[in-house]
Amino acid sequence: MTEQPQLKAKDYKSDQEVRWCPGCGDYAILSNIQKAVAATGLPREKHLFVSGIGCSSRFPFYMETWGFHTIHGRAPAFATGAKLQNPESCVWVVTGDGDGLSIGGNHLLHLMRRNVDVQLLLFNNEIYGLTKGQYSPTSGVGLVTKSTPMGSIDEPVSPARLALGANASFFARVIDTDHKSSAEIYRRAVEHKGTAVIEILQNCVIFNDGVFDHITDKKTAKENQLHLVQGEPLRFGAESDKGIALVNNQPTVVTVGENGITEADLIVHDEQAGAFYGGLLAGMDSQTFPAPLGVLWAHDRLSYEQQAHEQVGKAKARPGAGDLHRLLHAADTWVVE
Amino acid sequence: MTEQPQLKAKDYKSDQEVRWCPGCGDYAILSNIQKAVAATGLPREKHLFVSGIGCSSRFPFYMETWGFHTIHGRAPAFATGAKLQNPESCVWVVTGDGDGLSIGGNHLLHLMRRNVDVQLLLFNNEIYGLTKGQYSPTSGVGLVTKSTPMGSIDEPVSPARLALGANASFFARVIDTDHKSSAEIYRRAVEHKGTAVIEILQNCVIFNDGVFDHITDKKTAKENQLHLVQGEPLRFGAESDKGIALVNNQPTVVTVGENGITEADLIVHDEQAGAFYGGLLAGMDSQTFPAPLGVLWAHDRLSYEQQAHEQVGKAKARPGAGDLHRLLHAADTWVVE
Amino acid sequence: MGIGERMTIQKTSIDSAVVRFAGDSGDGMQLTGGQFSSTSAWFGNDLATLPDYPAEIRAPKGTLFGVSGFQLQFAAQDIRTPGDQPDALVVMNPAALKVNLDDLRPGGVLVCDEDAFNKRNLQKAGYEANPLDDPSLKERYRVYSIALTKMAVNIGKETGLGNRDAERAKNMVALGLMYWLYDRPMSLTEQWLKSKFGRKPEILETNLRALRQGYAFGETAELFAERYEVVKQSDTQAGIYRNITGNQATALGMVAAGELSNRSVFLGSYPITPASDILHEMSRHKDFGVVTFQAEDEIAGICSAIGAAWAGGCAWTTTSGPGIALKSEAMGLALAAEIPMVIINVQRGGPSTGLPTKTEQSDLLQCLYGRNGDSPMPIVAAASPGDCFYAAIEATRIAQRYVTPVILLTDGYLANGAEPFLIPDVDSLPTIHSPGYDGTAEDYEPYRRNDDLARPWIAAGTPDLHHRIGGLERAENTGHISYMPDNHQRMTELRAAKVEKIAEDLPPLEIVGAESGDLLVIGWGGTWGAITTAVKTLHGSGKSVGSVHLRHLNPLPADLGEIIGRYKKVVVPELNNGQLIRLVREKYLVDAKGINKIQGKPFFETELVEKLSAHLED
Amino acid sequence: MGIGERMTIQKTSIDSAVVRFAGDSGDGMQLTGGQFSSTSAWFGNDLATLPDYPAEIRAPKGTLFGVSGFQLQFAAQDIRTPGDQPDALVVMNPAALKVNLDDLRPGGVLVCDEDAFNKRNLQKAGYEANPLDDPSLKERYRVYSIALTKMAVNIGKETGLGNRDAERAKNMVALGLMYWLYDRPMSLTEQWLKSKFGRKPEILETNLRALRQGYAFGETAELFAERYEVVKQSDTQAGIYRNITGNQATALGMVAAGELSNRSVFLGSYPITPASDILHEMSRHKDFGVVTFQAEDEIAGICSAIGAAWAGGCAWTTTSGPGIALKSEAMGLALAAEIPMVIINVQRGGPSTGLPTKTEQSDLLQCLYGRNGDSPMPIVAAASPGDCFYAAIEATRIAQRYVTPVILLTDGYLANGAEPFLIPDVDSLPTIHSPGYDGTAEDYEPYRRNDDLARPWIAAGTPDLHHRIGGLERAENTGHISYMPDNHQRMTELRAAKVEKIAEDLPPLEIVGAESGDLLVIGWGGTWGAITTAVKTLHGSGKSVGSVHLRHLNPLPADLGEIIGRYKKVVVPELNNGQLIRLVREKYLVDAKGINKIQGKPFFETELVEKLSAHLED
Ligand SMILES: Cc1ncc(C[n+]2csc(CCOP(=O)(O)OP(=O)(O)O)c2C)c(N)n1
Ligand SMILES: Cc1ncc(C[n+]2csc(CCOP(=O)(O)OP(=O)(O)O)c2C)c(N)n1
Ligand code: SF4
Ligand code: SF4
Ligand SMILES: [Mg+2]
Ligand SMILES: [Mg+2]
Repeated sequence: MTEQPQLKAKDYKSDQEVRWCPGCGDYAILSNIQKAVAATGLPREKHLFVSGIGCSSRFPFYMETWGFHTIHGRAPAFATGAKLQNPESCVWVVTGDGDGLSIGGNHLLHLMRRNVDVQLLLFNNEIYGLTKGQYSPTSGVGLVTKSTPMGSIDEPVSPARLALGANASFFARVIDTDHKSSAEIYRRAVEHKGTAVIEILQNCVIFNDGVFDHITDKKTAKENQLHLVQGEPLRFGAESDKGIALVNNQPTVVTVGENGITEADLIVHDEQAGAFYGGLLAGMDSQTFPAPLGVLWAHDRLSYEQQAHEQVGKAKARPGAGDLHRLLHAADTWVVE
Repeated sequence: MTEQPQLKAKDYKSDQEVRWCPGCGDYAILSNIQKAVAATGLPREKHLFVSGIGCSSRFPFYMETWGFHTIHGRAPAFATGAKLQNPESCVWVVTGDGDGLSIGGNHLLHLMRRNVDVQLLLFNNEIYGLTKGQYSPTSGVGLVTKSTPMGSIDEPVSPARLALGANASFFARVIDTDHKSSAEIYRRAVEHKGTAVIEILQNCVIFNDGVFDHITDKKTAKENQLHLVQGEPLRFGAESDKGIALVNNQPTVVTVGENGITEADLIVHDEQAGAFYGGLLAGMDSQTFPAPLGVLWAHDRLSYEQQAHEQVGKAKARPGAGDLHRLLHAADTWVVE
Repeated sequence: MGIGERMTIQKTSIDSAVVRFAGDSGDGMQLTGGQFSSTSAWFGNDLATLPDYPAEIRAPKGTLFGVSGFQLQFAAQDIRTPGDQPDALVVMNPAALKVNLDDLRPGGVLVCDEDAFNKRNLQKAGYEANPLDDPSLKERYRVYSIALTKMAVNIGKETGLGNRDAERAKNMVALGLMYWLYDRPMSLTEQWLKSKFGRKPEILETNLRALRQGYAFGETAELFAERYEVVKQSDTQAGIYRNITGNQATALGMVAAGELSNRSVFLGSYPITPASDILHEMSRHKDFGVVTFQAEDEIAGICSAIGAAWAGGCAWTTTSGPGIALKSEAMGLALAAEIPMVIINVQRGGPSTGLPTKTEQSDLLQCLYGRNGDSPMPIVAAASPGDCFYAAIEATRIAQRYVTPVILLTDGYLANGAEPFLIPDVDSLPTIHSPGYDGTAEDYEPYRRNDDLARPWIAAGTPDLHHRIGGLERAENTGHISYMPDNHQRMTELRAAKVEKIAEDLPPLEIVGAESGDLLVIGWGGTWGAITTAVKTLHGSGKSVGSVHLRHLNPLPADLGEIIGRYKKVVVPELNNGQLIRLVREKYLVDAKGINKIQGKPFFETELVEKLSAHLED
Repeated sequence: MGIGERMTIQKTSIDSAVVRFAGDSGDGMQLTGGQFSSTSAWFGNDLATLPDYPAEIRAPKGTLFGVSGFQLQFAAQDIRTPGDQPDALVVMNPAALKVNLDDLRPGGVLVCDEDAFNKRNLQKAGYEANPLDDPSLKERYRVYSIALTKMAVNIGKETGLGNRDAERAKNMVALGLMYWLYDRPMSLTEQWLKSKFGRKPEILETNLRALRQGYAFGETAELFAERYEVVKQSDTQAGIYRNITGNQATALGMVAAGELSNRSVFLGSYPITPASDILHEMSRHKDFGVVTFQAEDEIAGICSAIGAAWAGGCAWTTTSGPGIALKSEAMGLALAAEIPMVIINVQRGGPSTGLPTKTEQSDLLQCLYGRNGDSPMPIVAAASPGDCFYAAIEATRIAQRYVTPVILLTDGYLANGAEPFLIPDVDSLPTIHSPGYDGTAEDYEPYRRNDDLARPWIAAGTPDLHHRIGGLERAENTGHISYMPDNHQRMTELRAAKVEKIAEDLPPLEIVGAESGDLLVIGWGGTWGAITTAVKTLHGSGKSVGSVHLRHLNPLPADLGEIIGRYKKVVVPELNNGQLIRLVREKYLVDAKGINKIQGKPFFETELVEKLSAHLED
């Protein structure tokens, strides 16, 4: 084992040529993650990147860490095994909206409820990139794609709502190219003990270009982005005068200063508030509300591998534990002479 | 085709011997469904029962209707194909907590979001019955089973929360032996155009006996059951003096008449209120709250097969539609003489 | 000699006996049979058992499909199967009689609980009249119609146990009677009852009395003309023995393999009959550092195991046929990426859900070929319940030495069947090695191969040697993604060659019976006992017949071809519609013939003797 | 004759030519090749095409792995393959040169866009020096280094199109040049450009001019010593033709099968390369009542199709190898319950994710055996792109007549390759029948069989005939759940017999070349063209060699054994590590030899001729 000097983002670049389309949002994510990984201060070998199949899932090849490009949709299961086997490692799961929510939806669901301590990067481009442009479970109704010439009729999955439904302990949302928020969110995700789901709004320039423009467009960003800050009220807008309040028990966009609304009426962001508040954020549809960005919720609960190894530890502490001779004889035995 | 006289529940009993353990909650469900099917007034052949694998999934064999006992976890997918092919039929999906939420979780999720018009009966006994008693995704933390001798460490899935996360359009909860509520709920489910999920609290006498006693026990039922009635406030308790109100933006159990609480403070049940209110009901954990029973929510949205066939209808209306000769020639052609 | 006449009771010494207990799922037949087995084993007989139970958990009382059975053979000499036809059959109700009677040897002992032969039960079993009243029954068998239930209920009256609970002790009455009939000691069962019902004194007392009363009944009722004695086995290898089922032995082998390879054991699994008991058993061995993960499905089960193996664990996944189908895509990844781990398939009757609680050997071809692309994978199969222990170790040895996924095949018959198991000395077990790497990080290439054609197995997380792997074709040595035509050809051939190379290291096949001659019988898996016994019988009677048993199905042993060449004919008996036979014909171009039983049941020795004789005469 | 000397241009008439276009994924090579193909087809040549593109969507410019290629052969007579080595190669950058140069026939024409041979691109392709400056290149090939990009940019200046957009028209310059070189008309491409860019006049104008300028350049630049002429095919069957890819033909066959069986078509599928285009194509045929369902995964894809077939639809699922692995459990249910439907596997390079965009024939064994239990399923394989149409109809015919799931095998080469397709008269297509039931409801039994051993196929929802089916073993005739030993044996044998029975109804095999003699070549699937051509060549040169092509892989045709007997040797060429050969050896006990190419590419005729000759000489 060599000495481990403090590593920089570039030390996490592998020697493999990056093979995404020019202009793909994945490049920005790669660069942000390389920085985030460097920021952990952990040596390279402590990072395990596990992915499924898709453009996004090529990610591990570009990281100078351990990497496993597995099969379509199953990355959470591989990661669960790896983390149980090696609980000291820092495990990252890389998946796409097709990989993670279509074929892999169930594994994602069970990963989240079990709360295995991994960072799950969900590259959401609302399309199947690698297979050249079919609609995905997050695609909007009406989207015309190769497989939906008359428009998609499937109600899209909301990753946040699904994560809430599965009782995920941490959920954040970030824009691919938002370097500043990325640094903070990935740091928080690494610190979180349990499954940290990060939905990354990722632009696919080839098959779904501009699908997040209504959120990411610099001109309207202030109106359409709701940056969540712990302990601060839910405020947004070019003038920062808009906010979210409960009106008749329903979350509603209000303007501070209008209709007698004051800052005190606004809901205050509390990552730990629980499922009810999480539902409020997750349920904010993009027609009516700005897009909540940042950490939507972060609850503490024991991680899966920790509990599993606690049981192992307890069992090992029993007298006579782990003795193969004893185990083989642990039954009614008889002697033949 | 024979004449169809008005059929009774017994007309839906098949000639196959029922093979559940004596005392199993499945018997009550079978009898309630036979009644519900009779109440639809539809001829037998209009009912298609599709199930996965599990004790509960043997259900179709006992129904004098069309039935398909498929493979583990995949019933929603079979049902989707059958309903798309035969949209006139009344399709029922029968599944268990293992079949539907473990191996089949993803299909269930996608069925719900797509809103295929089926009734989905989720027999939840919080255990794997047929494989003789391993814990299931709905089993409580700490449950000691054959595969968890030191107690389960998996956070359970809440069917209601998951359904909400998947944007299911209809969700109801009922107790296996509650004949009265069953009749009403199954009727509502059949009427609902879209995926109607019914979680049935089902007692497995062999491997998880009494797991719902805290809810079903007659003695404490009034304290622990919250019967939902459209347009009525959320009230419960032996004296019917308890209710649910929003206190500091959090759902809370209150007593009418105490601390200045009046009936007007109680939340009024509205099946159509939307995801936010659905989250309130779905998030009511059993330590703090009574169990909401009845129809938790019922939203109208177009069913999947309806939209699919609308597209087909539109395409068929185009001039020259459906002509094989024309299709084969629809390209650059040339003639060899 | 007419039945029912009073006479003095003779004790006949016999070499072996086959006993079957049958009743409702709730009648405790598996327990009763288990006790009889343990006692016989402890007494010093060789034995083999065959439980047979319905797919329903507790089918409604009295129904035909609810009948649960347990058969065992015990003997004064080496035996390998639970026997063909029972010499004695105990039936607790009419349904059990109906389902089992045909199997009883003509002239055999039939014990019935006459209290259960009431109208309702007779009707459920589809009897129009009470068969016990049918004189032909008594002509063909020695029938003892006894009020087992009443005896139990009466005991309950004495001990203060209610009728319903007391009634349950009727199986102990039956067991006591059988102990008497075969001259077995009751002490082991008495001990077991005490440990089981220690905290419920009435139940304990009722059961103890029921057991003794059954025994006494045999002694005093003067119904029986004969009783039997099966003496201790004399030619047994010395050592400490225990009784073991195939699933138990598999689990112990898995724990042992972890210890022998000095790696912590990981099992990712999803419950499925008849494999679930391995998961149950393993979940109780956390004291060895064993981590069991009950996954959301079979796919997650194997993927978690591959993930754990990638991170250096001694990893397993367990399942049965339909689960293998689901795992096949991930199995392809494990073999493409070359990850060592073992996939255990406890085979059951197929296709599809098939006969979930019955045995079959019909997944061999699936295991050989059930993956996309050219995807060779080593296969090991266990021969007997106890052999599952060694087969699990052997599968691990291959997986870790050659850095490849390996399939271990057992089946429902082995899994639930039991036999005495000579407990090995831990130090006598082989140690398990895997290729590592001790060069510099700069020189390291994750797919550079050693003489075995194996790549180094370096746990993810190891410093300095980090690299990326995956299912896209990998360049030779470096493992980088490669779409190059020649590389793919070479890698495909290397993967095949690596598996073929395992054959170089396998021990020579053992031939049972004639070393050459008229007929070679080739068997594999759980039919070892029946085939070996049948071939010994035939050979003993002067026939020119020999057999080999394949523990390794892929690659086939190097000497098989040469051995085949020594015989005029080749026959392959299998519990399927012909699977191994395809390999034998294809590889050795020999016109092998099959004996195919597809009934969810093991071979009978007698049927094999008969069918092999026919082949000999052809 | 030295290259580069000035001379008058000769036009040589040749029988056939092979041309390959290669460049970056973004260079439009697939389009360019497609245009050359359409023009050649329309002109009256026979032709076959082979696209070859990377697994990445748009790999970064200039990289080796980003190279996309399109090869075609066009001829004055019947041809069956896209040709071995190109006679002319167009490369748009250094990477394309590097990847493709080895394939170019010695002395062949090499056209390079010299503008792309800049430092950056050379470096990306791993060239230390500009290969165009290497004199040895010019010794081996006729090199034309032309400023294609500059020509396009200059045109843009005239039409007012910006540099970046204009640059893209460089492929049209290249196409125009090749049209000149092979004396093809430009009119079809001009029309196509007009319909494509009708709304963008500058782009249209630029492309039109680029095309014409390329043509004129050939004429005027006096660089070329020769040009070629491939005359119309004279021996072609009369009729109306279109160009068709295998995936298109498959989709059209699926639509046709629905019409011919008078059932609405249902496709449940999940996207996967190289099968996705079938889903895309089918989703555009809703006017035939086709319902396409893009499922959440492969399992849901097949399960929805089984559900639709249960409800009476003409149901399909489409996928590639890894998807078959996932579908295998459900395939077992379809065959156990006996549900008619077709599973299409467009094979690609394996194992695991393997070589997703490359062709291979390595899923035959998976398709035969990749399910738990004894689970026979009929398999049909298409021989050429156009044949996919008929193969889809044939698969449906078997599925519906025998009431069974059927597998249809195509592969990446067939799927993306194209050839002229004689459009059939719709009335000439066969009608497709399935067994129904017209007795009384009382007499109805869902698993009672007809002479084909097929059960009736009654759509779920049909009045009075409702019943329950499933994957647990079914009793003969009634279909009720049955765990009875004899029933299971019988049902297993019946399922096998039903599939075997299909052979009785297959047409006799056609032999190409010698009807008996030294060597029989047995092929299947997409290698038909290469094998047939090679065998004809050998036979034409007096060798005693014949070939048969298997359209049906399960069951094998009834006359195959007899035909094998007529030859001294048997060779089985396959694009895998030996799969059909196992069946042939096992069934006919003949020492067949394999020719195995596992490079993600089809066979070359020349390599087959060479390898078959070696076998002839052995
Ligand atoms: C078992 C299997 N099914 C299907 C595929 C084909 N496939 C590869 S990636 C993909 C979808 C990728 O979409 P997404 O996860 O959104 O990734 P993106 O390419 O958009 O980043 C599909 C369907 C596959 N490789 N394996
Ligand atoms: C592919 C596959 N995996 C596993 C099984 C074994 N299996 C049958 S039912 C079942 C779980 C059933 O649990 P649940 O759905 O809760 O039904 P219950 O028996 O409790 O009604 C399992 C694991 C199977 N039949 N097929
Ligand atoms: S197809 Fe889309 S997601 Fe994939 S690499 Fe290209 S731009 Fe990125
Ligand atoms: S095991 Fe449980 S769920 Fe299954 S039939 Fe018995 S009581 Fe019912
Ligand atoms: Mg995507
Ligand atoms: Mg259950």
